[in-house]
Amino acid sequence: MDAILLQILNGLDKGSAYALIALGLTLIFGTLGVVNFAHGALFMIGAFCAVTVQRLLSLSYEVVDETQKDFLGNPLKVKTSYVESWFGPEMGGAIIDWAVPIAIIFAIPIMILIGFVMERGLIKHFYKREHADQILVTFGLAIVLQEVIKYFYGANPIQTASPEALSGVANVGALFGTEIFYPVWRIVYFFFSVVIIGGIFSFLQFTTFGMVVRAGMADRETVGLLGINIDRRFTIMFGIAAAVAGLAGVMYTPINSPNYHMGMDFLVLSFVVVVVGGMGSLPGAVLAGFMLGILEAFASMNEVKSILPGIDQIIIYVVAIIILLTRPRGLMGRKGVMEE
Amino acid sequence: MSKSAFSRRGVLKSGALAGTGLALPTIFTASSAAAFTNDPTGSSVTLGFNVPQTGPYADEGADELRAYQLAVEHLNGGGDGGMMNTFSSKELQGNGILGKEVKFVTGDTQTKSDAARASAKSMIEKDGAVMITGGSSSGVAIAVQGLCQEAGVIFMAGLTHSNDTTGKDKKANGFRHFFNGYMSGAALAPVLKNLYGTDRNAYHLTADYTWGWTQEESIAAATEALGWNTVEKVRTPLAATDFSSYIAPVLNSGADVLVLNHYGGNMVNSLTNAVQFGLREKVVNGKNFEIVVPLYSRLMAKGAGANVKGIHGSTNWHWSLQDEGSQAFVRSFGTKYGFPPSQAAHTVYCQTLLYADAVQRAGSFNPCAVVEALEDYEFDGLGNGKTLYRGEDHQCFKDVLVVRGKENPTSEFDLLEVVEVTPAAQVTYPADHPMFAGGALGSCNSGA
Amino acid sequence: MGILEVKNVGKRFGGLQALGDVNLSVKENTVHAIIGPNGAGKSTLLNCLVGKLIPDTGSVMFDGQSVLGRKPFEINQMGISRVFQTPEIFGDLSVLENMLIPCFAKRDGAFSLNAITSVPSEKDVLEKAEAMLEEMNMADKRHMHAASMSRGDKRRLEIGMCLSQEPRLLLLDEPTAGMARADTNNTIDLLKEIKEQRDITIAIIEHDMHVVFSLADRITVLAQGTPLVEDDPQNIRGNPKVREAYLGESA
Amino acid sequence: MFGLDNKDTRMLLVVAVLTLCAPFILNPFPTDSAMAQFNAGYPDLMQRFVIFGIFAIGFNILFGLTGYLSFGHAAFLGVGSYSAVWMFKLLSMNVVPAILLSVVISGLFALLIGFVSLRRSGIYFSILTLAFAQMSFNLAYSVLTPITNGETGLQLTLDDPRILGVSATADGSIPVTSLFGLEMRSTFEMAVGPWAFQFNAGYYLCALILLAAFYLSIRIFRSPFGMMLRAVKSNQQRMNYTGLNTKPYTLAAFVISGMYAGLAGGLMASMDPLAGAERMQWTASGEVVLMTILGGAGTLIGPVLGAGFIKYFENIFSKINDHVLHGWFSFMPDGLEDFVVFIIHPFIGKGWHLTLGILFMLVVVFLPGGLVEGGQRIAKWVKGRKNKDDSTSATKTPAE
Repeated sequence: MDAILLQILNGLDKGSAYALIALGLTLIFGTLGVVNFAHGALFMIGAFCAVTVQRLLSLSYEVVDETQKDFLGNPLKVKTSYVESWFGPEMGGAIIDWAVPIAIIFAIPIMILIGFVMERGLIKHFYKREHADQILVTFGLAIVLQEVIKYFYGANPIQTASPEALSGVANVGALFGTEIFYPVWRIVYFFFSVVIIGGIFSFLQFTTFGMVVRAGMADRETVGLLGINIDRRFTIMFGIAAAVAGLAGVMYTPINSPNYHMGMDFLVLSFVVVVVGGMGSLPGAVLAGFMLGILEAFASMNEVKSILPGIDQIIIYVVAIIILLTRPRGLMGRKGVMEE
Repeated sequence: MSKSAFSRRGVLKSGALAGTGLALPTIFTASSAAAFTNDPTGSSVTLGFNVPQTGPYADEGADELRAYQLAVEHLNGGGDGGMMNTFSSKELQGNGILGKEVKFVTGDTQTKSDAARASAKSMIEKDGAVMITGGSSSGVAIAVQGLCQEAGVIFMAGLTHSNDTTGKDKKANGFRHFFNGYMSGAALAPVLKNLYGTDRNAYHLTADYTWGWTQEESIAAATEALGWNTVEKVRTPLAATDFSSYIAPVLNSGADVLVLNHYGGNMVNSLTNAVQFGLREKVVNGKNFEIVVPLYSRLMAKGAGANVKGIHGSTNWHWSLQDEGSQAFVRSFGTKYGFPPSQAAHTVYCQTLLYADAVQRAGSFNPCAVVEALEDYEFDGLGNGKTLYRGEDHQCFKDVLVVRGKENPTSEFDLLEVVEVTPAAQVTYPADHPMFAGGALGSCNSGA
Repeated sequence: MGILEVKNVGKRFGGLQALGDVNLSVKENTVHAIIGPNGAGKSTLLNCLVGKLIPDTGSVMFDGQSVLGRKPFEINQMGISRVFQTPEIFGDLSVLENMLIPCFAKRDGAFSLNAITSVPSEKDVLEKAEAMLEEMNMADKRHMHAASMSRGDKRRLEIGMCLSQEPRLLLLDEPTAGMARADTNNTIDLLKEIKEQRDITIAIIEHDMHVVFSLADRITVLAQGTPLVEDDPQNIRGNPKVREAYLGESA
Repeated sequence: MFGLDNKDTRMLLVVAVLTLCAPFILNPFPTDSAMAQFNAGYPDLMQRFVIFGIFAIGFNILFGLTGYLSFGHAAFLGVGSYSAVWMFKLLSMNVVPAILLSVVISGLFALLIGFVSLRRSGIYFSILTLAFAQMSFNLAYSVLTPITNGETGLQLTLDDPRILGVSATADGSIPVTSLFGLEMRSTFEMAVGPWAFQFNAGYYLCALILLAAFYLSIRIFRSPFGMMLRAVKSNQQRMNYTGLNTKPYTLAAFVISGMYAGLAGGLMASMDPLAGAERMQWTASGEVVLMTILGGAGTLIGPVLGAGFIKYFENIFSKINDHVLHGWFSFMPDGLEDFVVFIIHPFIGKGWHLTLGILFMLVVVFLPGGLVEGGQRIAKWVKGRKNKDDSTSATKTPAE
């Protein structure tokens, strides 16, 4: 029983990353009709925002310490970070420790800006082009972004720890009267994603901006005829989608050390999630994200693997095939979106 | 049609010379007179450095490339000579190999068998490379080794840890300096016994491909010989990035040791996840829960950050070794690049030197002569103590290091500390050991 | 006995009764118009005839054979061609190719792996397509990109494509919807010509009374999913029930 | 000629001349010159050009004609490779049975996957094919290792039970692939002055098969069947209401293109008897999509150009390193040399991905029809310069 609860929890936690990426991808599909293969790269850039903030905070000056030797036998240069020297070791240390949450503040404007630049500079010229062209250009962009990051940060994963206070485990099982220990940061990630998803939905549901965008998703021409500048709103939506992907990336860094190809690793999966959810359906994307996360968690259980060896390798794809064959447009897809 | 295999650059060049010597361009057809593939007839010899430059192991590849360039510099008489000065063989003069200047070409394996073979082929066919070396994964090493065997050039493997490289997939033209899964197990077992006792329950998480399987087999066999019980062996998909769903069940399995048969990004993530789930603070069966990473890489350990602290594993070489050879290598590498070399850099540097030395001793670039010179060759001074290149399987037998993640690193390179240097005798196995059975070395191929 | 016999056809969408109990008989070589106000179930009925929808109850017989459960392409191969409200043509292909496709479909059936011969070498099909273009007065446009034609030309092409299959029943779904007066008149003339020159039965769904009364031999009025009345055009014109249900509000 | 009209015949002849003379054309620089780095005329790369050309031609029959974007075509290539290697292991080193088997097996595999995937269209179809291919890859890499040899890839060993042939040659090596005794790896070399040209038996086999494949693709494009496929892309609704069953058309196109992929896979294994699982990964499927779009989807020659373009970058640009750069610019003053090398450095060697990514973007932004459109523009520009008043070429014909 505990094992099952644990895997459900784990599935929700895995699913939150899928859901966040798929949500942004769907916003772009739904509003702009663009197949964005660079969306994974946005997730990756978000993660590297966290890496950068951490590095900036740890920027240090060097003092030569004659008493210690470095690996070549020369006197060791001891590094002290500026933050620590400004705020004192305690406060400074705490600031560095909280680098990831602090990075959120920086990541939001940066990601929105990147989104704007991408949309205005490149994507907008591809609205009327074939999906094949969109795939080629965004894929090219993804490679470029990835290689730029690799050029500056290398190919190896870079550890970016969560704040000390949030890095232990918590007994989630206490709620059910048992003992289930789960990493605090993963729980934080889950709630974070719930908040973001909720925020996006209420934004679309309750603001006039959101209503216009939703109308635009349903029928772009008519809304355009009403004299509403839908293009500008779509640009903003692209920025928001980029920010969602970026924030998902920032918060993901303590879970797994980021590297330059983490975006590509998530890309295929998030496309599967979006399609299983149904093209253009935001609730579908979120639902599919969590569902696939949970199924993946269950498939990796030993009890399941002993019956079906290798099932964890293919579970996502098996589920995708079954759903697409039984429900033609995914879980909650609309008719006619991306079908030709 | 001449019945030749692959291009013979040397012949081409002489042909080209003949052509330019005449007023009118003449057509020269290569004869099958060449003794072996890419016989270097000019004043230089070309080596092919085939390393991952894109993909997850690109940093390791870059470090290998640095070491190769350093080795070439030393062979050609540049720099401070590095380990050439400490190497037990004194044949190399610093004037290239057999008096020919050493040149090199580089390629990208992309950590894919196909791409690695394409790249190696282009070095052989286009650039006239007489030896191919490099790689940072076993699949690639085995694939390229097979190619070199067919092409009639020597392959000096880079970082490859699978038993199969010198086991069931061994080839006469291929040589491995790096250690392997069996050796990791043999070196780790006594240390683990001292640290954690003989009554332990181990849980294996294993990357689901051949390298992972051979390591899992090796480690499980070595620890079971100590009296440990293997609770579960779980295979994880190569593409997995989040191992949480594999880690979570460990808690309730009754295991008190987790063995992570992962490498590279997989290792970083699985270790990070394991620490995240608080495994290290657990007490199971009245004992502290422990994690073991049998194959350590400093470059990758960096990616796991503080999570490696106190975790044991094995490694081929580490820059903090105090022997003369290691120090000489670290000095020349560190001076040139500003940071210490990785084990990948070390092994490929050694391989280059060993190849050059073998050619020098054989007095020929002919692969069969080189094979003969390397087989059962004993040497010292390359940082791993006395080493034997065993003739039966072309595997080096040398000391293996057991290392531990350092608790208080003084710099970003100072992540591991050497706990024990397991002597070569302890990790040596008979050539017909069942874990290495199934293949045949075959006979050397010179491409003639 | 008509060529098309619709008996007791009913169709529900969830709680909505789209078709109640439709009976319809289309006589061979006549033009039969189906009219009715919006939401009367005209399109639903048409979709039931061509295999796009399967009615919940009743039967649809074409020339003595049931069409129910057959796919659209099978029904087409039986001899029913359909013209859409907005012209459905192959926009990316040339006009000639548009005409060739139904000609091949007529000759080779629903599927043929005819991958080795080249189109120009298929003289018989080519001649037939050219002749049909000639008949449609479109021969000069044969190399045009079909999508770049005017709506009237597209309609003409679509009708030509249907005719080239020599169907026994031609179904027209509001063929003049959204057309300018001149284009509408051209279309009426074209249909009249077809009616006179060919052995063909035409069923037409139409909103435009001008079109209906210029063409139809027989009219069925549909209201709220059931046929209100079926009669000759003159009688329909004078029928007070029809006036009340339909003409009163639109004429 | 060959049942083609003049234009197509001309194109076929051009392709024939280009492929048969490739050893000359691809080696324009003398062997010892600094520019020799850009020579691509060595057997392995030439083989890759034509093999991926075949792959892309086949893919284009599906994607270019019907518009169905398969994201799992690499699976057929992989299956073809595995079949061929198994044939070498079990039957004979002759490439003919291996290639035949690879075409048949991948055709059957395509029939199965196509039958299921073609129940959906658009992106749903793409994701279904992607899912099948990724499943194949993941299983080949792990659970199916006994059949595929997993990570390393399936390769020949010294103890293969070869029914028609020997397990190992007299001198203890693995026998090599051959066409009735003509070894695929045998290379005839010719030195003309400072140039060296290599004529490889395997390459010429691949080149002849490419020509046959290209010819067949022209015939398909120009046939009634090809026209039907374009009609499927244009308007499926109209197809259905014209008495045409679209499903067998798309399925036939899918199977044909799957067989092309299998043929490419079989050839790849015949040139180099190893079948790696990465051949089936989604990135490999993506690569053929990129090749086709980059060259010009729906055109005859485009996919071949796209394949050549990408493979050239992969194999030539990745091999340029700083050392080579310094060699090129050594004529410059030191400071300038270092500066130039510094500027170029990110784009070569390990940066070849970056260059490729930038080129993808440039091509798609400025040449919406791919490289073929680029060629057409140049041709038009040249023509325009010849007779400036000739501007009557407005009639839009389908791109070649």
